[in-house]
Amino acid sequence: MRPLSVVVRTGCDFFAWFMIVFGVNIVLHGYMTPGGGFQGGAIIATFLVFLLVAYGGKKVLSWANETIYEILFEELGLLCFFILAFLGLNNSFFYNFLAVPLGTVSSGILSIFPSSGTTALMSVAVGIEVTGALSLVILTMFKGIRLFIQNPPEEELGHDR
Amino acid sequence: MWGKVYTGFGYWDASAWILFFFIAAFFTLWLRSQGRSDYKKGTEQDEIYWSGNEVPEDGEDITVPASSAYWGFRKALEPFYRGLLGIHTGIATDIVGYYVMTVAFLAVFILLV
Amino acid sequence: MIGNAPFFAVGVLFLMGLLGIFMTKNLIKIAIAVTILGSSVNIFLVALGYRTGGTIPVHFLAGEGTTMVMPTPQAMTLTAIVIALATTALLLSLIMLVWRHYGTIDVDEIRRLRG
Amino acid sequence: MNWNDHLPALILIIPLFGAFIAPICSLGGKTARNFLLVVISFITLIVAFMLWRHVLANGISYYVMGGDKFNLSLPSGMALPVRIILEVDAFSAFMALCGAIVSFAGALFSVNYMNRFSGMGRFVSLYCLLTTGMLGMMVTGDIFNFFIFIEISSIASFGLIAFWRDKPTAIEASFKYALISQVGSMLILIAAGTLYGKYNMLNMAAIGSVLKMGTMEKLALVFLVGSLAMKCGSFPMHMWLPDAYAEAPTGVTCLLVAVSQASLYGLMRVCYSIYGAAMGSSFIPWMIIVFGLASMFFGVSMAVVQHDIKRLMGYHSVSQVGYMLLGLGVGLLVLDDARAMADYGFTAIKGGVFHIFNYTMYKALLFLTAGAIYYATGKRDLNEMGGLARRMPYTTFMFVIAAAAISGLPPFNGFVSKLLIYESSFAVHPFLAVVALVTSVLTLASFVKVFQTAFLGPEKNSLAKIQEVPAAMLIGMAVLTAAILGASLFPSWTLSTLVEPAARALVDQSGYIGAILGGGM
Repeated sequence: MRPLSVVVRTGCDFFAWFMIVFGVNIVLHGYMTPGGGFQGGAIIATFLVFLLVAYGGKKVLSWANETIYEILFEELGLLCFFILAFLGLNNSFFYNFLAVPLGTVSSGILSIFPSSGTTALMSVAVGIEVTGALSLVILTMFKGIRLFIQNPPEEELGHDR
Repeated sequence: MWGKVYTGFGYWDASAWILFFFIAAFFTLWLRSQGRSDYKKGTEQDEIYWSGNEVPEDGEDITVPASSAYWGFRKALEPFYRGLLGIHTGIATDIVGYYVMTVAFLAVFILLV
Repeated sequence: MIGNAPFFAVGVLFLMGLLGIFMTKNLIKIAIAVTILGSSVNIFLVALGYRTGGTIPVHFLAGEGTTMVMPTPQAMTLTAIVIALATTALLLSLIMLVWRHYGTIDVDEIRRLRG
Repeated sequence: MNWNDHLPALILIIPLFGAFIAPICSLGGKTARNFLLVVISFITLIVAFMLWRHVLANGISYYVMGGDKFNLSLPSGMALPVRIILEVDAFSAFMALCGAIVSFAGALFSVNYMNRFSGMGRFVSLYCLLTTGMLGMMVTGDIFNFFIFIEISSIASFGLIAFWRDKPTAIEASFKYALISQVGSMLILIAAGTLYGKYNMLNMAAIGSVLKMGTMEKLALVFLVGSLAMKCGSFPMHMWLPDAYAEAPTGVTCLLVAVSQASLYGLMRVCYSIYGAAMGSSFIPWMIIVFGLASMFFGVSMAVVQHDIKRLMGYHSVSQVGYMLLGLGVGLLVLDDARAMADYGFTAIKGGVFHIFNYTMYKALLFLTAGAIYYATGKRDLNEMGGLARRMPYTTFMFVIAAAAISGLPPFNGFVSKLLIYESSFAVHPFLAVVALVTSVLTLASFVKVFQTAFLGPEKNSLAKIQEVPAAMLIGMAVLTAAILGASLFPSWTLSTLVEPAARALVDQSGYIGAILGGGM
């Protein structure tokens, strides 16, 4: 993919960051409003698509580090989710051990603190995970386009690498 | 643990079979021990062809390949196999097609009966 | 009768998806047909959970409404969408590799494994 | 906190944790990653064994995900279960045990087998995920959750089948499987949605307690039966199976065998526990029997003419699944008839369940020996092999045991389960038993062919330098060989402890429902 014109690139510079803010907003309010971890994470991951379309593959691949996406985002999210689920094991797996009783929630005292207990935290964990995973999917698929152009399949036969 | 397995019509007893196996093995080994071990090594008595033919160097020349095994079976059932291989086209949409057709067949007939 | 309209849409979309799989030869189009099939099932699930005049199924956001829309089919739909996304990404990646190896995306020519 | 109560969840948690931690672990190098794979599957095996012991001792065990207490299936006076519930009866525990054994053997085998290839971090991750999906299908008590696990296992297996992405055929096999499996999953989801729309429940036991046959239920049954029969590879829908089994890396093929058994488990759970006595007509049981007969006969006749060793074994999988479908179908046919059930129906179910165990063990072992041959020689075509018995004596020994077991030669375990199926299906109609016998003969014929062309015969010059496979692979195969020999030498012990509780649990629909809904059915 070749980079697009300077107009597009400037627009991308300006707007791509708003996608992250919007996605984070959706992730953080996922416990109560439509949306949540997956939807917000998918929106955050469009950041990479913006860059890929506007700046072209060569530049983005030199910026983006797959290991960061895989270890920092995906693994962190997955392990947070897993640990949150595991901490409720005293009662049962996935037990909502931070839940606030219904009366307290209805009285509106806890306006900032998430009233849903672990659900909000899990939503954040899923958001982080999906961000990493979808960015990784996009990067991997983009690399796959150019997979055998650099090293043709004949050299790989015998799969003895 | 060693008991019989009843099938409703008969039974199966593994221990009897194992006992028989040991008896048969004993007789086989006894028969084998009756053979002669004083043949002349390194002479033509070692050769696998009694007729004295040359044994090919590479085993490749005297093996029957797997594709030729059961040639007669396959030849006799050729119409059957032609039909059977005919439906294994290996096309992805055909595979889905057989599946969808089977489900459709089931769906129509379960509503009829 | 009008209440059943979503289910008609589901039926039409489902048949479109199935026919798309069989009628087209292009692998990308087949992948699109599979996605349409998945969407029809998602619409089916959402339509199942709707109650006429229902409100949001969150207790303190529901307002005056007493009828609530069932949240379970929506949760099911979200899960199915996530799964469909993963499968679509995999299918497209596989098609990409098929094109690399076979040089074609005609489904009739991708048949080295047969018999 | 008593760990025994959490066993149904732990059996899913542990492989899932393995899948999540694998990319981090693979930063620590080859040894850490291989260690993780083996340890995770070994702990899974231990948990599966403990779960099986627990279920045998204490009856059906169930687990409410996210509940206030692990066994609070009906919170605050509700009449219907609302949360995701895992329900493990003796049949599920038996299947989970089989699956865990195979998963462990495959993991041990893969450690050396996959050593030469890159991307092993992802392999370990996907392998653990596939194990999770398979075990999840076996322990879940919720029909939508069943769909989730079937999709988890499908997606993991697409990735694993296409693991050698530089082989065109692997990509092709994975694509075919992905396409058909995606259409099948959509039908399963429609069936789950239909049942939900009708009864407002997703729990299998709760649906089973109120189910009455109507048009929508019939359609849901057909969609479930068709899709799950496709997933376990019965005849007109089996074409993806030999491709996928042949092209996947061998450790994975071994696990895929167990995954297809999980689909069979789902089929039986739907037929026996959800529909059960409410099924009414004998159409579906007869169709399952017909699927079984067709799979048996056509599968084995395709296998006789193959000359790719793994593809041949893949077609044998089709034919062996037919035996289980026949046995369990005969049982389903006489489910309402207490007299016929006692007469021959229960024997058929016992035979089918025992055959599941046997099939999982010997088919996994056969695939592993095929993989060992591929590892040593780099070939899969039988035409190019010969005289391997001199070079690979241990592999040959284990192959002979597995081949004798799959062909139903006495005294091996395959014979016992086949005998139970012959004699009970004979009571329904002699034709069924005749087809089963002919299949057995053809199975023997094709394995004689494999044995003769691959292991016997003069040594070829091209194969003069090969060696026996490394020890870890041999241990992986030896685990399965030990299971086969144990089941062969102690058939009555195996039947009474392993098989009969499972068969009894499968037939006992009211017990399955009553455990969730608190009895009083």
